[in-house]
Amino acid sequence: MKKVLIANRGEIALRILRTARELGVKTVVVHSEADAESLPVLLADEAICIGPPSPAESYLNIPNILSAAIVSGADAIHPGYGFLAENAAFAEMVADHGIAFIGPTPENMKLLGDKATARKIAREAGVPVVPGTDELASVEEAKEAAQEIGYPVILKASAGGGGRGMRVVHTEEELERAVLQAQEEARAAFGNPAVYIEKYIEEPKHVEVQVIGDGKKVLHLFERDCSIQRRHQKLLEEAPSLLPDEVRKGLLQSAVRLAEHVGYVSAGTLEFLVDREGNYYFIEMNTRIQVEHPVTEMITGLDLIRMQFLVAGGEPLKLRQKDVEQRGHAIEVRINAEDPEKNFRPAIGQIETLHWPGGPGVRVDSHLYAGYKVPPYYDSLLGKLIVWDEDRPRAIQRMRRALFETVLEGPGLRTTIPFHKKVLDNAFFRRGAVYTNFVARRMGGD
Amino acid sequence: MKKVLIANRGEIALRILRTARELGVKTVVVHSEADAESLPVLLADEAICIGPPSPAESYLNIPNILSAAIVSGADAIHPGYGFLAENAAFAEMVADHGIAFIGPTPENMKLLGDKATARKIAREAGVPVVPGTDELASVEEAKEAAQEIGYPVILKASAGGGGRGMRVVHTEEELERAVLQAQEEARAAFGNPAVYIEKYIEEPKHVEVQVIGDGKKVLHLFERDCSIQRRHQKLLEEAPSLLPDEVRKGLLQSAVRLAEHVGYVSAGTLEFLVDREGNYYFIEMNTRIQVEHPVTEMITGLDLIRMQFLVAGGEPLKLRQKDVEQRGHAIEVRINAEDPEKNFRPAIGQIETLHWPGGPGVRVDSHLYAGYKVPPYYDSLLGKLIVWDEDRPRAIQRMRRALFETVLEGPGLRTTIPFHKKVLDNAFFRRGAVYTNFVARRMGGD
Amino acid sequence: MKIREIREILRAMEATGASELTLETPDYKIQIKRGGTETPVRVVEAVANPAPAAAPPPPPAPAEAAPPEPEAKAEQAPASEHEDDCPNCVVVKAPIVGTFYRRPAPDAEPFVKEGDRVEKGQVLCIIEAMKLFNEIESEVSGIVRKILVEDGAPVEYGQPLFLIEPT
Amino acid sequence: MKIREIREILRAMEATGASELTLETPDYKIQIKRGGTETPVRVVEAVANPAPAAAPPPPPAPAEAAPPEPEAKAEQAPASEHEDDCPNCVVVKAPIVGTFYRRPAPDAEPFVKEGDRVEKGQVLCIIEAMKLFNEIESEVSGIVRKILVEDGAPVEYGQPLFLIEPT
Repeated sequence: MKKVLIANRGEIALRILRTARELGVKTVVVHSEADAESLPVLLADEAICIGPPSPAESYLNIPNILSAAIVSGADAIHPGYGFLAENAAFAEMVADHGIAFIGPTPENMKLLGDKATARKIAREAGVPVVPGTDELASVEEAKEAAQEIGYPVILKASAGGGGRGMRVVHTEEELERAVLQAQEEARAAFGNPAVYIEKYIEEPKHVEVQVIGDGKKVLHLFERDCSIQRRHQKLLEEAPSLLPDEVRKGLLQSAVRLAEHVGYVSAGTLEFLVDREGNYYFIEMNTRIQVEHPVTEMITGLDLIRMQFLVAGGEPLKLRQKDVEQRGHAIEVRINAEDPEKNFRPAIGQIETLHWPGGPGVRVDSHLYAGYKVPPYYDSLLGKLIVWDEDRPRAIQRMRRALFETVLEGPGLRTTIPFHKKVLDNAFFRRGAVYTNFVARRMGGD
Repeated sequence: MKKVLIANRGEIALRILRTARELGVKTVVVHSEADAESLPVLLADEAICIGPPSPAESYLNIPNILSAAIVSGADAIHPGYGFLAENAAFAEMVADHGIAFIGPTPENMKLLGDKATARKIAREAGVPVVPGTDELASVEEAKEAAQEIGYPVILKASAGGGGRGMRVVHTEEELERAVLQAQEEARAAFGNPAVYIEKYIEEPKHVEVQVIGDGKKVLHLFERDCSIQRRHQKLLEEAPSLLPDEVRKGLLQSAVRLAEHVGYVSAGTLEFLVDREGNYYFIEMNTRIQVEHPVTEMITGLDLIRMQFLVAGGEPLKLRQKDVEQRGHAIEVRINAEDPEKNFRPAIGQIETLHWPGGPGVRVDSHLYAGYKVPPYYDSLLGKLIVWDEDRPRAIQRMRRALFETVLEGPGLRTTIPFHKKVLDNAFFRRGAVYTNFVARRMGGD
Repeated sequence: MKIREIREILRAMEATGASELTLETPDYKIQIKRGGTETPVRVVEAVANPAPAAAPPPPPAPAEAAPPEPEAKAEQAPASEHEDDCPNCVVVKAPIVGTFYRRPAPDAEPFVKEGDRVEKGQVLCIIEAMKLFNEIESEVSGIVRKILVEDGAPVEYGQPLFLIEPT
Repeated sequence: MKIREIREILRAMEATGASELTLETPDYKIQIKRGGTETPVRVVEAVANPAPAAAPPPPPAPAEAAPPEPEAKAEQAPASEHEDDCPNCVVVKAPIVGTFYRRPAPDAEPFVKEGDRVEKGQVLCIIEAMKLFNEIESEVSGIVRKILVEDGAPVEYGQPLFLIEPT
């Protein structure tokens, strides 16, 4: 591998560029017109404009991205996360052009990209999924299913999403009315009355397992707790989780089993919900590198992007599972250009004053520079601040210290830093009482 | 410990402040008039001006520093490095005022602060020192000594320093004339003709062992190679060294033995010269935290300043030697405001553009901020860039990448960054062929 | 900036009879006018980013070892740069990424040469992208004043290819 | 930006005959025009950075949770600040760090009060440092116009203690 095309932007483009440089691989950064002055573009060996600001015409523009790879002579493409990262058709086209795709195989993506198929595969691999039904034909069927699953259950619209049409049911008495109402809501909202039932998991932790495979074997790199979310958007992640040892062990083994079942290649993440009793349920797999991968890097000392490069270059994983060691505790906060005081609405602008923290155990992954204008066309992630220390209480103290040092100012700019400071000061958070509705419950959010 | 007075400036003041904040200890930063706008002052809970810019009237002004501690109610003082860090009288006065001195005991300093006494103690502890004599009474005595030590030997002026009056002698035939000439030079240079003989160590490595003690036990935290020096000024440090395992083991044990011999308290460093055959000789001990302590922190995961705080607070070291593990390889470069093209002459100014590197394995310890005016009264250290990776070749690649990202510009400002880039590109350095005259020999320096 | 410094500047201006001064540093911008009754208002723009002169368009191969100097880079303005050569010209830009070809076949004549007259809709060049040959047509009728890209060179999205002076 | 500083700029402009001044820093923008019938003064505090421009002399207890806003801090100018209150006064500053005492003993009269006349060499106060009581003498003869520090308060090096108007 001599030259990699980075088909992404922002901090992840910079992250990939850094590893490529360390590996001695030349970099081609493709970018929209809005990102011509971005840090990855400025640091790249080559930069190629692939379209106007709109993502559909630039970062999702497959013909222009492939052409850029061809004219620049790139022999590999790293898609980062988002955009084309989980697009099996793109991965296939890249391979058809004799270019290495730094990520899973198109087959991996097809098998795991669809939630329903992924659930099926999980069952095949003997990995627990949230118990549930297909579309319900009748109220009777619903009653039988709920009986089997056990109350409380949640009704969800088949065509739904974003919480609409959902309805938690605690007893059989409530069920009939709830089904009828849910169907009505689903019809109104999505034009399709079909609903299904799932077990309702109260106060679940969102725990995900990082894996890496080379097509022959799969290693887990321990897990991350990403329960601090707002409207399903992760805000703060940490590793390891606070799960009891035996639960952790089962979770990690399940993840490896599932990934091995499909001959998984490259880095991937298996997401689970864990209930208060320590039961875990597979939800879905992300077939890409993730925003929060640095916390895993901090506790394992491994460079996940480097491993992706090596696997894509055809090198089998030299590491054995027992060589993968975890040490200490890591926390990442996402610094978004959003105003936590105003319901997290985007608040972007030019970066006038920028001062990142330093010192022991502090890592900054950000594409910002003083004077950079944050373009309004893409996500609001300004950067990630990651800390490591010997244990969780110390890591929390270190993160508080690091945030105290951080200055990120500009006209109109607001960030999630004040929100993170509050989370870190929260007594429930500090003693590890986190679950996916923590923000809504404890932070007065929604 | 509730409140610490930081009796230093620049990056080490900031380093101490960071750990204090993480420990929940309030900070009082004392400063000269020239440092009123420095980052540690701006970040401190309290700041007290203790004098005009001149170090003798501010950072060495014991009465004002002690008064500042008293009026602010500080219950501990951290001296950093340099200034008063190794001043036993100061440490004694601090203790006399009922304030904890975060560093070794005055007795430790007295025993180890003087090179001759330290050599004596080393011999008592069975730690090898560079073989040598006291002042020579005659040429005959010189001949006998040289015979015993073994050629080559080096003649040094008792009153000397800085290389003047030194003379390497390879055979007995040359000795008589050399002694007479050396005496003549010593008389001319220092007004004192006395000379002594030491074994001449060719191409030695400068390897130092980091230790920490609590008065009862001493742990080593492995060693650092600091051979990349220019005129005895360290420029680049790394850990671990490339010494063969058996040599390392002996070195580490010797260091612990010596430190235990004096009941050493707090962090300290024992410096050794190691010759090409792997013989090591104790030179001196630095009874303080050192500039290059971060490389040790990176490979051990320990926070040395935190350990200093805990020991000074009376906590015995909980760690056992076998718990101290090393992992990977770390390199630190010192970014000084010096022009490597112009014989490293100081080239300070205002920091106009500042952009530090980030990403995996990169740590920045610097008190700079954009707009900061580097005062001309103190040392030229602008900051330290430290990287960690799984092994030395990868750490070198990572440091090259990190330096590539770094922007540090301002009118009149020059830094040692171009020099470090050259060292990292040097084939001898890359294969580990480093020794104290590496810069002179391989970098066209002096 | 300190009051003392402002006072000094004012004094120096008085002493030397200077009538106007503008000073811009990363930290501040100051503008002073002395004397006269006329006081033209000049509003100063945002100070954080005193963007200097325009840099040439970066792609496709900026210097490898160049450190990031974000603040030193101004907006890319490839179009206006080329417009300078021919203020009345229309700039034909690459609508896709690919390889620029001036001829329909290696041994054929170029579609157009500098000085040629072209009609609206006439093919100016081909951009090959993923084995597809995309003909790029002129949007105007006029004279080809300048061809900005070498035959066979890679072009990025929006890269100026031709300057055509409409007639 | 403080009113006092604006006043100083205005005075300096008047003294040097400057007609217009614009100053922009990350914290504020000020635009001043002189002459004619109107002299509009416009100070715009930057929204992003509501921190006051000039910080009071820091010790002994600045806000704990304040983030570093290096650019937002102006030079400390305690001397000139106090000079404003009495432009002709001599500022007596603390030559050492310690505790400021106005009396030789807790039940004694103060060495000096505001309005008192003092002679050169007369003791103005005591600064206790490490159990030593250091008498601070006046360098001039004159009237004590202002005592700037509370009895028993800690003082840092260079901190203004008294304003004395020489007579």
